Amino acid sequence: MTDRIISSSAALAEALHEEMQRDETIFIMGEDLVSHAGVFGQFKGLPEHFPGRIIDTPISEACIAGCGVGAALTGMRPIVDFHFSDFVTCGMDELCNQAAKIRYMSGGQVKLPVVFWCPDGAGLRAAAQHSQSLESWFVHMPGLKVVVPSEPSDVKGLIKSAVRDDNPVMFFQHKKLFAREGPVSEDDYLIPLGRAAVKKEGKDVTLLCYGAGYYLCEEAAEKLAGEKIDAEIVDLRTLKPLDMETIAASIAKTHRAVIVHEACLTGGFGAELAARIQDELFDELDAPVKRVGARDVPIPFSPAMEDFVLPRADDVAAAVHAVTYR
Amino acid sequence: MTDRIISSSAALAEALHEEMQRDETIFIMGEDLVSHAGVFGQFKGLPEHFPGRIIDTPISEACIAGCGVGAALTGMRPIVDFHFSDFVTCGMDELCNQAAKIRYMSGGQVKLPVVFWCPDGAGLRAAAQHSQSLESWFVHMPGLKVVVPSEPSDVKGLIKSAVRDDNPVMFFQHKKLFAREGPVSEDDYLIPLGRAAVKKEGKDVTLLCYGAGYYLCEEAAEKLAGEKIDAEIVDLRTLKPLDMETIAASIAKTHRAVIVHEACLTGGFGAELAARIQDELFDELDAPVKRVGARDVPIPFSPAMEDFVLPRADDVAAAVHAVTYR
Amino acid sequence: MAENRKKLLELYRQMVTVRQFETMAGEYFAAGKIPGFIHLSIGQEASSVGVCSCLRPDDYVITTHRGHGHMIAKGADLKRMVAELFGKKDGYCKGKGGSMHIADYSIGILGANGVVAGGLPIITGAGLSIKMRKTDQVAVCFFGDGATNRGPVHEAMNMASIWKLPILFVVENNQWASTTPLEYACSVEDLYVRAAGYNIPGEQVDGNDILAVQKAAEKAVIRARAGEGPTFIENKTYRIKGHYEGDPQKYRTDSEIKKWQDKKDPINRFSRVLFKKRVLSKKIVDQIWSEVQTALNEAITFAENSPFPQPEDAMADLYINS
Amino acid sequence: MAENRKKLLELYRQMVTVRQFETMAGEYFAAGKIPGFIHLSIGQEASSVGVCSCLRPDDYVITTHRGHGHMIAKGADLKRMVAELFGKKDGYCKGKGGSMHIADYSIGILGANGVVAGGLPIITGAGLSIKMRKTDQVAVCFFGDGATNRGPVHEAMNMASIWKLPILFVVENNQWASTTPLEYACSVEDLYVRAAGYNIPGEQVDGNDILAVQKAAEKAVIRARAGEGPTFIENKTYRIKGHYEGDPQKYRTDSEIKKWQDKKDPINRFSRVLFKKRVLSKKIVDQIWSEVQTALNEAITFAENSPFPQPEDAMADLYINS
Ligand SMILES: Cc1ncc(C[n+]2csc(CCOP(=O)(O)OP(=O)(O)O)c2C)c(N)n1
Ligand SMILES: Cc1ncc(C[n+]2csc(CCOP(=O)(O)OP(=O)(O)O)c2C)c(N)n1
Ligand SMILES: [Mg+2]
Ligand SMILES: [Mg+2]
Repeated sequence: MTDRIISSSAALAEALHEEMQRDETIFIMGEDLVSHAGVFGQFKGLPEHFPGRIIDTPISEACIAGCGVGAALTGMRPIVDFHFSDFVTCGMDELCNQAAKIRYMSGGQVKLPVVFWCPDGAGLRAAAQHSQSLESWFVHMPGLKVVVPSEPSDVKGLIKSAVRDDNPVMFFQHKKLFAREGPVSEDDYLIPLGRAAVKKEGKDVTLLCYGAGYYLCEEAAEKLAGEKIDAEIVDLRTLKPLDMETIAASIAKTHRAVIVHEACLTGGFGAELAARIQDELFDELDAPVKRVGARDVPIPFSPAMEDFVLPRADDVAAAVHAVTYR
Repeated sequence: MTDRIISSSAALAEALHEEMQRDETIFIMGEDLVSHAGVFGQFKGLPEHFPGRIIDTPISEACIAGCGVGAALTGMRPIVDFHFSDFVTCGMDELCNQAAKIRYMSGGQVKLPVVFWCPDGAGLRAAAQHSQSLESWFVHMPGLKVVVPSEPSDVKGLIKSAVRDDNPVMFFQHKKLFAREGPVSEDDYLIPLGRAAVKKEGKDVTLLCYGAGYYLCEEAAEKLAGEKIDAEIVDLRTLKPLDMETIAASIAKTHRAVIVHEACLTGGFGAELAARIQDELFDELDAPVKRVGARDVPIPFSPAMEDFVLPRADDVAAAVHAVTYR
Repeated sequence: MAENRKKLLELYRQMVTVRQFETMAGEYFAAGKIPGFIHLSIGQEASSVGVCSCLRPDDYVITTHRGHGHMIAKGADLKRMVAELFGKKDGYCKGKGGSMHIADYSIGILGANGVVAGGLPIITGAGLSIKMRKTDQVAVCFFGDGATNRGPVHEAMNMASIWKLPILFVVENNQWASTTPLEYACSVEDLYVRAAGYNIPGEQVDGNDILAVQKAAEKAVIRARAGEGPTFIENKTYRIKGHYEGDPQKYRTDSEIKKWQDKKDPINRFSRVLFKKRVLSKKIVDQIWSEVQTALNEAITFAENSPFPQPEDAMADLYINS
Repeated sequence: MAENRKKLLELYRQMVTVRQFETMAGEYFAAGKIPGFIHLSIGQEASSVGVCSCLRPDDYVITTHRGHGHMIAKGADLKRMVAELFGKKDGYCKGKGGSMHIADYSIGILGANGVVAGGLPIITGAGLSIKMRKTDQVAVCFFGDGATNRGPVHEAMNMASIWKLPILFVVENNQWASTTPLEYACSVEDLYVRAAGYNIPGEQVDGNDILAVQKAAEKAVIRARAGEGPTFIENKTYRIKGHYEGDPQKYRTDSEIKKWQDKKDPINRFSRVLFKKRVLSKKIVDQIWSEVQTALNEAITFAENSPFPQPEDAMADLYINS
């Protein structure tokens, strides 16, 4: 079938519509979902089509997350909306001590098909408590899968796989990308968790990214092309499981890698990735793996400061220069 | 003055005794502290000496952590006992959205002298919810300092610095190390946060470690000495701020590094450290930086499985072989 | 009448089973056969058995770190329980969970929990799931007096109430949370009064009187199955053993413990009732205790004979392929 | 009498200041001068001003995402407030916080909070600190009806009660939490009933009647200073504007909003009282509104003239050297 140009929000709503139609055990719960179809309008159409299956909750993040666990253990496939990813802090026990561990602690008796859907990221002048990107915490928590799509087509294919997965999945979408459009197939397609996409082929350097980082790489790659630097862009899409194969293949070709994410640099996912690459692909590398991420401060409110803290395409280009200089 | 051979628990209690004597705004709060001097007996003598300044609380981790924040903002220097580090999950908002950010969000109006004291680590057959090492989460949270001592003398010098620090400090001590003894000076000494210690000089490989990882390195270094591999041991002691200078000096000498921690490998602090080393010291390295950590599963209950999951001195030696082979 | 007699005897047998299981666990722990730490429910048998006696196999139960009694009362297999405590391969969790994480999902036990109050948000999800699936199951969450001061309890009670979920919140108020007495940590003396803050019926029950517990639970179960919403039951009881095996218990006196033994002991109390009703006799008592002991011995033999897991088994059971 | 008159006029002036500040903020937000999002407290002025009128400068206040009114009522500088909303260097937080994190620690404002109910554990710590330092300060935490369903509220109320901390828990029950009505999300109609579950005196107050609010707060402050412990005050009021500026408000009708305007408006109500008492006259009203407007204009000019922070200023103020 044909592709349409639609937003990430529309892609999300479409995918969930299809999945909820297919499987009546799927439902969505969270704060302020019904009246505005989610706080970002991300569930447009769903409240009308699936009355009783989009559930408003009190402001009780710990219990909301725990409800996801309890419902998943008893035959449902809940999607838990965390409102803002910053508030995972209010449900960390339910996410990390319960959801992540219950199957393992039980010796594999049960499955936990639950998606924790978390809108994250900065750039909205929303300040320190509404702007974080916390995916790396969950990469450090065995038992969880971690998905961070960038383009609308990824959103559709990945949320479907996440919803069908029998394990707890953390699903992060950047708030500033909801309105961003791209081609999305009308097909009922899945993108398997754990498969990266080479979104632009190139031979000089590998840009490894996910979520909002992808668009920075796209922009940087265009600039670099003007300087005759041919960047390959690998959109990881899933951080756990991680597609090391695709990463390795790219670096075997380019011998240089730059990792880009919006989360603050220290302890971000780039750390894990850089550590693995320099270990597993040591002999392939002609330069150190560089990381681009937000500066290590909370996100400040005032625009010029916020912009200064966040990574830009120029930072990506500068990192590329640093690794291609050698 | 002279050194005595005392346990980490005794070193902690002694240091806190001295500090509480010196500064009457210091107090300790948490669950089950008074009657048994802490759940591991780690505050021995303090309840008797400082009545009213060791405070038992209800089981309310979020509020206990928040109390630390509120008391620190209003003239006190609280030490918050988290009972088991696994339960930081129940106070993550107070730690990461409040304690870490308040000074910054206020434009530097206030200081937050609070220590969050967290006993962590595995090996006690305590299973998945009482055995974690979660320090890397906090390294990824600007605004917090992170301290993880190993030997009793470090415990004493570091807890004193942590208590005197005007910033929120996460202080992790391994449960299995409380009883472990070592020489501790009677002096009133401080170990500054952010200074690593070269605990054994060596020329062939740098072992970077902290907390329980230190003892694995000590054991491994002894074995390696038998094979004529001369390992240098750098005990980081503080993960944030990080003493890159000492690390760099050591690697400039050995050209090889192995990082050792008990936290599970993926997304652990070793990731950040390896990423930085391969970037900042690329030309110094003759081999990839290797990481040793727990396997990426929750901690299982049954002894043979738990032992299998945790890193051992042999794993350290194997990693050293891998980097010295080249 | 014969039917009723049978039921009463079954209650008695269950309580004895819990008591003997816990006694055995304490002994094997002391002997070094059980790794880690264990929390025993001796003295609290009327609560676990009384509540679970009102449940169907397809009802859900979430328990705590002190969960052996709830497991047994819900119908768990003693063999696999002992094997789990021993860390053996044939244990319920293949040795991955131990006492604190024991679970049997096939009989509706949605797990023990090492996190105090960790079960309350999960039971709320189970209740919601029942409501969405339109069955008449009920979901029971046991928790301690200490747990009542944690935030998730508040969130769960509110949510269960607004949605009228079929849940029994059962506090086992044994008056101590580790070293901390209820009267210090809790702003109210009687926990059931908090239920009013959620528009949930709350009741305090003599938690050492199994028939009183059963009566309260029965009423709550009927209410839940009828779609009328949750109930809060406070079973007032007492923990006879230390918080964990090996607890030095500096926080309380022997005489306090004594007060709750003998006459107040839930098994003794129930047997007095049954003797009076002529349901029990010395002979039947001996028979039951010895049958239970036999079953327990079999379970121990089973567990002893079960192999330890292989070290590498640690890597299994994390993710399910889907 | 003259003293009292002065006090009443001061209350009126404060309410007008909050109202005009919020109105101004709404306009400047719409004009693109205020980045991010802002939550206005129009219609709730009796609560902020009434409570804070009972406080001393050294008392503590923690507010919420809807905190401008509390700041002003506690005595904050309008200039630095506007500058902060504009993201300017001379703002209270040097532009790092914005509306949602505005704070003035020098007057005891321990911060606004972007996390719903985030202030409650912190105020508990402030209360504990007061008790340990043996002063007679009090600590006030404002929070919304929506916030009452979060766990930390429960933990804080219990802890404040067992230690008899000098705290006022002030719920501003404006009947909506973003798009969600109280009657849906909350298991009780009247929030003050929950106080009984913590052995804390609880009172529901007509939150649009400033004198009623003041009276309740006064009583609570006296109790707190006397070391008798916390009080829970529910100010029943209504949020006139959207949850945030720009809120499409599909969740409620205009007619519902109308019901709370005009006659029920807290400023109108208070002015009717003051007119009756002959404390206010048309002339004084005009004078106050224009004086406030002048002060506000000055604040705006100050803020407009203040420079934006340098981008690199983002790197300052995280850690303090010690
Ligand atoms: C969140 C959390 N905090 C603290 C602990 C440590 N802990 C384990 S049991 C316990 C006491 C629990 O008391 P109660 O709820 O009354 O249950 P009881 O042990 O009396 O059955 C504590 C503090 C924990 N496991 N989880
Ligand atoms: C922990 C948390 N959950 C959700 C939100 C998003 N949020 C911001 S304000 C709000 C509604 C708050 O309602 P209420 O407490 O009644 O205060 P009001 O806005 O009415 O003043 C919500 C859900 C948040 N900021 N923090
Ligand atoms: Mg108890
Ligand atoms: Mg409200």
